[in-house]
Amino acid sequence: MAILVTKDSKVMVQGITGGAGKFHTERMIGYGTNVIGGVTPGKGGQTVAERPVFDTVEECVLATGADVSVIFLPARFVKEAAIEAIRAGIKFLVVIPEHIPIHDMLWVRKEAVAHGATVIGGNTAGVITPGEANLGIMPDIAFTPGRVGTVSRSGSITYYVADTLTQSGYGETTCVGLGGDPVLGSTFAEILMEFEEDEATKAVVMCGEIGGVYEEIATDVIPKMTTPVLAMIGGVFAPEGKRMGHAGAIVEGKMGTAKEKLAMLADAGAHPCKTFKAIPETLAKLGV
Amino acid sequence: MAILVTKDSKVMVQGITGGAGKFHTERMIGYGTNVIGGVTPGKGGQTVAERPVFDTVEECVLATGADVSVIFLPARFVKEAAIEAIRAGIKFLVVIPEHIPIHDMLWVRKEAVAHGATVIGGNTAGVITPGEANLGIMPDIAFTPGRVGTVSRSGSITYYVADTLTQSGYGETTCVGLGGDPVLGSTFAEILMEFEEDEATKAVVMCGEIGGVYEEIATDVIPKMTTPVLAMIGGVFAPEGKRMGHAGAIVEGKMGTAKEKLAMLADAGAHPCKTFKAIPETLAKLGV
Amino acid sequence: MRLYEFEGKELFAKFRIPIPKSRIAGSVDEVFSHVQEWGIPVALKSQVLTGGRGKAGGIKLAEGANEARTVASDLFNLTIKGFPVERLLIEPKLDIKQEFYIGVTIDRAKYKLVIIASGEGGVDIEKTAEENPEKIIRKEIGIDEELYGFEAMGIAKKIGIPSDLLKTGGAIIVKLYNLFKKYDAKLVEINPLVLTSDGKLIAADARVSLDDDAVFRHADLKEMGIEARHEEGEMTEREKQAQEWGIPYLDLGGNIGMFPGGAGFGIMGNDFIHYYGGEPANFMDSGGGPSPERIAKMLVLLDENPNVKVIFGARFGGISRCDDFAKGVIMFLREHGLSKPLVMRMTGNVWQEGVRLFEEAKAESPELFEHIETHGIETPIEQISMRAVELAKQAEGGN
Amino acid sequence: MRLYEFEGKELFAKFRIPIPKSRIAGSVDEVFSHVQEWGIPVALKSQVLTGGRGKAGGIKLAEGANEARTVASDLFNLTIKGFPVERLLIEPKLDIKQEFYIGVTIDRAKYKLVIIASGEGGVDIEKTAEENPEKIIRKEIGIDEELYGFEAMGIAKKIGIPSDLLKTGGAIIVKLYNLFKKYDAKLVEINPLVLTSDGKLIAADARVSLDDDAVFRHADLKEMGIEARHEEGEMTEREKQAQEWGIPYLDLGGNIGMFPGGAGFGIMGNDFIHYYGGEPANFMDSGGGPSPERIAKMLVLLDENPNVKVIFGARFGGISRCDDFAKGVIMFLREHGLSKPLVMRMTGNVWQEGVRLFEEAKAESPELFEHIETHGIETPIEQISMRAVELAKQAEGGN
Repeated sequence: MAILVTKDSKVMVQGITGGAGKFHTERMIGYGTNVIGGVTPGKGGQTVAERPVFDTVEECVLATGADVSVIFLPARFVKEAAIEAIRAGIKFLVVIPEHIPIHDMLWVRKEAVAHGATVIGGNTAGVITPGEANLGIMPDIAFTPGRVGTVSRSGSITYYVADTLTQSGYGETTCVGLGGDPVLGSTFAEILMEFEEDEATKAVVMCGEIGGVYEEIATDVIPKMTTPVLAMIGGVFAPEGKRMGHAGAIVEGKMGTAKEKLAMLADAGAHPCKTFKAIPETLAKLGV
Repeated sequence: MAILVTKDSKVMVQGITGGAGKFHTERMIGYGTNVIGGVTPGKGGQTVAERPVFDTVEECVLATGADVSVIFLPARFVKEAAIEAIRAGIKFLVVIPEHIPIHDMLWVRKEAVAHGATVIGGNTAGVITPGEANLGIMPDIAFTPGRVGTVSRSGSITYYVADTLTQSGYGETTCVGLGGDPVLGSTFAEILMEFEEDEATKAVVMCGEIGGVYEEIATDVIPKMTTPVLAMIGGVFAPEGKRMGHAGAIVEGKMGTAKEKLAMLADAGAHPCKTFKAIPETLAKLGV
Repeated sequence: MRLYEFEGKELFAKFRIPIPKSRIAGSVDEVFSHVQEWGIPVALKSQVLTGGRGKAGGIKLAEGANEARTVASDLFNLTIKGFPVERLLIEPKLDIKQEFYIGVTIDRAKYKLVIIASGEGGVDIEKTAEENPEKIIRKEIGIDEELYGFEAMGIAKKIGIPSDLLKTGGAIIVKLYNLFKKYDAKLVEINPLVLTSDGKLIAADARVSLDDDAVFRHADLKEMGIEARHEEGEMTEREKQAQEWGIPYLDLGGNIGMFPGGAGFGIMGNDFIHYYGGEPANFMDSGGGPSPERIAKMLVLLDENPNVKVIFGARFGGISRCDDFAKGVIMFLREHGLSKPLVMRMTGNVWQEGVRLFEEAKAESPELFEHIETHGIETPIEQISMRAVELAKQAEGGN
Repeated sequence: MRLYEFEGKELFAKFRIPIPKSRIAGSVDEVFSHVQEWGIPVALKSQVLTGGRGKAGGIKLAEGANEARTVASDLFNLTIKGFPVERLLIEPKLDIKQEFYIGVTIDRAKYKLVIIASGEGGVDIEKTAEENPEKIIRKEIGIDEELYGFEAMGIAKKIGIPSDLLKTGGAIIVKLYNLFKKYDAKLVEINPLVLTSDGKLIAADARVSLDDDAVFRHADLKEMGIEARHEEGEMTEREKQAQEWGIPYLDLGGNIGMFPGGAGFGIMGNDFIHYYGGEPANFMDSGGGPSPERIAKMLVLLDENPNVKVIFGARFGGISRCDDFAKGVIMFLREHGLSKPLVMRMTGNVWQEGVRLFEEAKAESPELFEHIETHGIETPIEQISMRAVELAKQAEGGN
């Protein structure tokens, strides 16, 4: 098994007729992802990669039974698109674009909670269940089916971690890109609990970075978990208060420094890893 | 017993320091109503009729345990005042002023439903449980404790009906002025169900008039009631489409004519009464 | 508060709902010069505060300026349901491919806003609703919710707006909904929303009705020249007089002058008179807590109406005080005098004081009270009603 | 996007939050003439995009025009945390009775807006929050909820605003909240909200930080002269150059030039270098899916930096393509040339194509590649990191 998405998920793409939407739809299908169609208002009736395009999510869901959506749209359209999907009954959304207005994400989160949906992103590389489905823009090469879950705020870190797990023979159940935006659809805590409930996942690697609060609130759930959690935090040597690319990666006062995050996670029972190669070493020690 | 308000209700007055607020607070106390205080923002610390005045409802509820509120404020302040009371835990509100913006009442209604509160009005003469509590502006003279409930859109009709019940020896459990505004805090259906659950109430007289939809939707509950319902509807001879004072009393297409309302209510099992004196006659026939 | 079509369209323009280009004209010459300037076929639309304008012949087409002059001249002589045509809205004649209906209003039973839409605009939407309810799309929205573009596009799709116009159509619905909320509307309608032959959506008509009780928070309406107005059509001289005095009043066909308390018994009392074989001459509402001056004016309206043979008074004092009521009646008697019989019942709030005032005045000038029969709580209102009918019949020389 | 105090106060004025009368001045002479015109004691406030301005001596009082001239002259020579003082805001000196703090921000953990208020404004609110948390009032509100006047009055009351000013104080809080929502703010603060000796509440300072990603929907900001700006203080020449090219870049103290993929490994890679005993010369982020031109410019920044002794490249192609990466490196090598060692690892999206391009270019001009060590997925990134540290030490003449 895996979390959030499997080969049976019926995946639709919002913004399927756009450049990135079309390109990655074809890539996702190429990986074996069960993409059943897409939505672009005003382009209902067209096809992309032999999949039907609908004007509204409601129509797409009625016609195809879609239950997962990947959003490839300009940031300003994400709020409406995500809420449309949630209200049409989509239970899992992957929001690829970055620079989504923060207030918009608060609205999306509110709808998601009200309807029991899970939103990943924005500014995520996506979610992959190796061998089953690849949602988003992650390269196939790093991933192989296996027994460790990963959740990371950064796409590139996800690739390095998966690559390490693949090379060391552990493989991955599901790899979740939490996203790099300052307000995210889901938190580390929520994804960790998904992994906790997945029998196939024998350990989870969570990778955070300086800034934000999502690493800190993960410490609410880690003590309750039986699945071991390995934690990497980037930015231990980052200069304080300097902006380092990710909008979310601004040190917020004392909260948010990498050292504090690591210390809190270790206190909560997570196993800190400084480098990627420390991951298989730690897994071996834990007997995973 | 009675419905909505008894001698044990702890009644606060919003707008207690205003002219009408002060006058009617004294009248209500004179009737024996358990008025415990009032609220006027900015006038906390004063007293009216020996009752303490607070800046906010929250403070008043904390200090006095108030559970009922009567609102005497200009119409434009009603939305905020009512929502303040509802959020502070007040479960029964009587909204006296008229000309409350319709959209405001939709907001008030939404809050009331969300918090399980009952709002009566706007543009109501109030609610009286004879011998126990008089909330609003109704004259004492018409009322005497007894066994019939009344609910009416008009203050003057309430007085006539109560007078009739008093003179004929039935008396009243509680008399509810539903209010004359186009959008009301409560419907006939809801008040009828309150009476249905009150053991002391042996019959209910409901008085409607042309216009609006509240009489029509009462037909949803009347068939389910064991307590007999007597129905009067004013405006049988009203000229169609002409405005007759109450903003709500504009005939809305076919819906809303007095004849249709009476016919629907009779079909639902209510006992139509043309005049006040028909009320005790009907009650006698029903063996009340 | 109902707006004129051209005012509604000003609001539409403010929300960027597409409307035809237009001119407003108050005279035949103005119409002529506008149409001559445009040099295209036009529609001339009577601006009146009532519906059914089209059926009443209030909208006419004209191919050019000369025809427009003739047509406008006819229209300016029209009176539609009591409203004289004082202004015409001039718009280009639209090349119509399809007509839709979009409306927003309030469902008072459910306490929801509701969007109503249909692919069959331009005709009587109520008829469609009755005969083909499946052709009406209805969407309820809580007052605390926003209408999203995708929801509006869903509606647009269901009423048959083509795919390539879904975004435009959806945006129009969202804007109409936002206008409804922004301006505390009771009703806003685009009927028809026209799809033109060259593929544009345009609001060909605008019906906007606002909540009078909320106009205070829309100061910009006044800046736009939109002020509170009286929506009544034809009014009698007496109705105009009452309106000037701020008294809700309607002339009816009978001979019993109705002098009631609140609107509730104002309405019910009229029924009672009918039940006992009489005919009310009017409807009237004292309003809550009327002053003695207002009471006196109510009586003046009735006493000076030659159709009124008898006056039927009823006062059950609630927020209104019986002493004020008595003062008003006495003021009228002293300053004006009563020329016909008055039968009345007074009880309620401080009734004892009312009775005392009457007795005092009567002791002082008994002649003022010779046409008056006063009753209290001991006499049922039905008996007073019957007595009024009886007196009216006597006055007409009947039995 | 952080606003200057005077810009924040323009927004306050738009929402009718009371602010002191004020003038903005860009020179000593302007300051002199404004203060002379007013003829009252004033505060001169440096307009810089950073906090701690008061502690840094950026706010001064002056009794009259002559003193203002002297004080302004000092202020215009100040640089506060790298920001030169270019404008002064002139305001009347306030007669302060009490100071409050009011702020609105976002609680990202709870996904709520949050109002923070305190009766101890004017001092360091974070210190108060830490040492006397009971003196901070905190109210969470859902993004879909409005803030009602009574809620704001409740807050006002709790922080000690006197009863007769509750309505005013509550209204200020509501307006601040509405401003926050209307303009997609991340933070708005009034600190201090001053209660003057003559009983007025006035926003003595304004801190407003908006969401850059939502500025597109606030066209009116541009009309007010408020445009996107760079909030960094002191910048190096190279940082300015990178900013011009749109590349997120920071100079650090070390000698290893960091040429990473996304920001994630940009941050983590710096840690790795530290772990293995090296010191990065910079932070850099390629952004998602960089063009070959951008890749080339990133390398120019590093090659031209004399502090950089070795370049450490890492590319794990996701949305970015390895072929574009290779094209960019080759473009740099051909147009600019590499003057120092480059060790890099490339894998991910279309890596085979990237490798092919490198091989092709190397076959054509092997001399361009003489300083380059390339690796693929088979070499762990840790090993590359260690190699970079080793090369840097060699370059510095170490072991």
